[in-house]
Amino acid sequence: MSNKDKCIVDAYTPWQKTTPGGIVTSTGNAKHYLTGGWRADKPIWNEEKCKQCMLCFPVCPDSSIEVEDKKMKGIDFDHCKGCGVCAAVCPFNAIEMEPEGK
Amino acid sequence: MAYNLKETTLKPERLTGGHRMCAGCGAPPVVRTVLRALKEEDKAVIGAATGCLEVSTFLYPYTAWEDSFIHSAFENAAVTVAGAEAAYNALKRKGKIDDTYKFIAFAGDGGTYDIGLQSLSGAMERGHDMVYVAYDNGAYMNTGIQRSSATPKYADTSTSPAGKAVPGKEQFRKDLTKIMVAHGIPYVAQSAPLKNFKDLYEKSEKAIYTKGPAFLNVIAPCPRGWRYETNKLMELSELAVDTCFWPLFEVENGKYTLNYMPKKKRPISDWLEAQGRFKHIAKKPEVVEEIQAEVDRRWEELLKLSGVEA
Amino acid sequence: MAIRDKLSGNEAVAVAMKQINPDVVAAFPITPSTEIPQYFSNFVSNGEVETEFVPVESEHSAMSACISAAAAGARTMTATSANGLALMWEMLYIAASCKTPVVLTVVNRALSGPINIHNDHSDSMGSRDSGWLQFYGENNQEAYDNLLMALKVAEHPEISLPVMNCYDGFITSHAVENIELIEDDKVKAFVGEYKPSQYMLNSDNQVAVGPLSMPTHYFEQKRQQAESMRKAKDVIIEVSKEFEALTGRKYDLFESYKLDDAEVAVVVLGSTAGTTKHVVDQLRDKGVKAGMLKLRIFRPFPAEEIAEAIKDIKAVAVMDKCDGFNAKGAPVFTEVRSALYDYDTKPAMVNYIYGLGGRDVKTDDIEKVYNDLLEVVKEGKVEDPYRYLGVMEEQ
Amino acid sequence: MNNLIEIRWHGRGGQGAKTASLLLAEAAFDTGKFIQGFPEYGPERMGAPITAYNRISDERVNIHSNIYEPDYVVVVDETLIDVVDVTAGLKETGAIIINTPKSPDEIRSKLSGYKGEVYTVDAREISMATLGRYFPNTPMLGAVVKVSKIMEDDVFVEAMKSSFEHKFANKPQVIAPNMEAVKRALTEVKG
Repeated sequence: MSNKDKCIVDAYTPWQKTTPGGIVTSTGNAKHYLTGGWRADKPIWNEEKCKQCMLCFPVCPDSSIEVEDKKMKGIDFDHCKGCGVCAAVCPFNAIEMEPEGK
Repeated sequence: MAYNLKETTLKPERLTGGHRMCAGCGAPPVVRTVLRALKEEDKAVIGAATGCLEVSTFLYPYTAWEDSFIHSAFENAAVTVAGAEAAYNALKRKGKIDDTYKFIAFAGDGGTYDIGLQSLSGAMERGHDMVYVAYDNGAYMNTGIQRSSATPKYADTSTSPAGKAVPGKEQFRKDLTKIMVAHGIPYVAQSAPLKNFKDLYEKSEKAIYTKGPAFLNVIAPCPRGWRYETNKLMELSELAVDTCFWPLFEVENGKYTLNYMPKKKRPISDWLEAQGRFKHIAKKPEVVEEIQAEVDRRWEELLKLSGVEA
Repeated sequence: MAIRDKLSGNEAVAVAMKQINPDVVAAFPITPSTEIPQYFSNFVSNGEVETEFVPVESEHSAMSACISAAAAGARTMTATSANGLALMWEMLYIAASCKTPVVLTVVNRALSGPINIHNDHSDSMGSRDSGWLQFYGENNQEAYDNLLMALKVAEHPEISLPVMNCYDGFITSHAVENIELIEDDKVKAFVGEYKPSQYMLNSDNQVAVGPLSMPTHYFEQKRQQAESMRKAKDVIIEVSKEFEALTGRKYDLFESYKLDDAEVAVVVLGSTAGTTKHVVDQLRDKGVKAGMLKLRIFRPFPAEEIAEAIKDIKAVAVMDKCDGFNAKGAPVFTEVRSALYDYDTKPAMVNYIYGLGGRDVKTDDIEKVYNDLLEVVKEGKVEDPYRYLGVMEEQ
Repeated sequence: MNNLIEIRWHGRGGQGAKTASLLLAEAAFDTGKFIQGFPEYGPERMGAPITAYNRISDERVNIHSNIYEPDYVVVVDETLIDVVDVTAGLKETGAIIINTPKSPDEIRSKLSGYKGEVYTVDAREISMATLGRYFPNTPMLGAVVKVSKIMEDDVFVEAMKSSFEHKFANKPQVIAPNMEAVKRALTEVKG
């Protein structure tokens, strides 16, 4: 992760150091903000059942279906909020929701 | 090249996780798909109206957008993006920029159908080379689910509450897509997040790479406002399309094309019953009939415009 | 060699814009500023500028387009008046908070209602706390000169704030007077290139503009914005000196006219300053020690400098072409008077609301003000400091 | 500012009194004067009485009020003298110049006790004869220069010539008739 990626100010940043005009120069830095803690239910991906159809990929509101080289690799639990849409659309029951912390 | 969902996964994600939209929100899948339609080498300036999407994706100091992004107010997403496009044209002409930029505005139905309609109409009429995407969830969700002119008739919202005297919103929704067609712009389409997203992806691609203004109206289910379980996002979207409440079509230089004909047109009650906001009328057949009649009327009109036999 | 010409204020501003050749101009017609986009769109149509002209559908959209164009990295300008400025209101604050150096020519006109197309300062005075710099010009020459300087101040890396170039509707905007223009190449060299440090069309580092800021960050951002406004005073002085070296025309935060030994003085801005100078000259001929302070910069407000300039004067009248409707004093008056609060010696001060809705300001009116001040000096006290000048009164 | 000359124009919307005041300002500017030319604006459309002003001086003019005590009044449309108090504030040392075929004496009776000089010029006849259309501006300009002596006749004629050459670069055929109108007005104004 380059410096460009990082969060640019924190809650104690003095006014002299805050970004002029509220500009944020590190585009896409929201990925450093973790929303995984929002989850009540957790999607569990069963690699065996997965047919790599990719239907779960575009539906995810949190860009949390990890795909590499056209292959489903898993779920980004840093950001997944546990909405369950991926599980609902999976034609092969390869994703199942279970309560967080089970 | 024909649409291939797997191939599109190779493109970089342009809306990152870490935004604060609700779990199961319909807007981010719409945004992600529109942005995936961008060529990888093309840069973009994206604008958004004040609304759920904006406040959740650009909460200082975090931006979920990998591209340049601007928000300034509620009613001006169209002209805001148009202003950036004007800057691009000037700087390009003066040789100060080499890259290719594309210009995309996102706004909810409140920011599009209502407070932002003037700005949208102006920008489309002036012919800026941009795409305006309305993610229509049928109410002002950001401020707490107030009715908009896109809210379906009889929906229970916080400013059209279903009471003893008034059964929810009293008017049918404004047909904004038609108003946009009347602007005579090169490309207008109605789409939905559906199945493998082919429809939305292809329309986005056309919209972005058609020179001149383009307008996409995309239904975006809202679990909170519509009152359904978060995992039913795609089901709700599909129901809207299969009941013909939200037909998929495009209008290219004035020519209508119907993009999806349901194998079996489902009754509107299927869609209504899936949502808490219609709970108060679901068991009132005369009301459901009235809604059905209006859905049918609009659907048949669309069939006629598209030259399709019913 | 400067170019001698005869132009109206609006023509002069349009010419300055042509010489600057901004990247984007987005504007909507409203009397009396309409001529500016009219002249300018002619320059566009005839290929005399390379500007992207966006004929928007409202002033709100004009300012919205200007903000995003500026944020995208473009030098951006517009013009408006009265209700147009009012419709921009929301966006004025956002332009300032985004620190976009948009240059807005405000051709001052009375704000409705009742609807009135003539001059007063109720439009720009109402926007005085929006975070914009405000320059006020007395005549066509100053409208032209101020625009060039305003742009340079706005784009100064330490400032990066939007600027209003204000002058009086019809009186200045439509009157043809002599003017000295600067050669195109000298204008270009003076204003230089616009090189923002961060902008949306910067391919090496794209940026996001206009976030939602929570209580954690909002205050710091506003504090920083305020600091730019503070610094603007020095930059205005610096740029004005540079302009003087170029043209020989001297500008400062305000103009002192026969103020040094004055016993009575008027603080005024806009075209009335010219009429006041004429009256001062006549009074001086009669032996009256009259002077005038013409405010040029109202934002940032040069409080200390004004206080130093007038603290030893016996009586001062502050002229407001706009009412404050607080029943105690209009904007310029309250600020000028408060600037003197910490001084042991200070003048007796009165406020005149005058010229509303284009009520013509005659030399007789200004003479009356000085006579009133002489009366105040004689009496040694001010009965009612909040006064109206030129309104029909019950006898 | 003893050399300051103040002029008030009365015309009807669409007749070009405003343009005439600006043309006079231009001509004076060309001879090195400091000028002001400004109309009084209202919502009036074609036909309504309108007022325009000139200040012409050897020094920069700072006053920015309307003109209440003009040195000269120019009436572009004779019928206005029945509806507008055209001599209001007019200095008795000054003069009024009216577009009419009538003689100054015939007009004077209509000017409610005004004691100063009265000049007339038949701008309609001059305009029709030279330009073939009714454009009273050009002859009225000639008349006001002649009466006010703001500048020498020949200096004015030269200034108008270069102005017409610039303005009518695309229709050079109208330059000569316009010049003819200017010259005729200079000689035909009666006082």
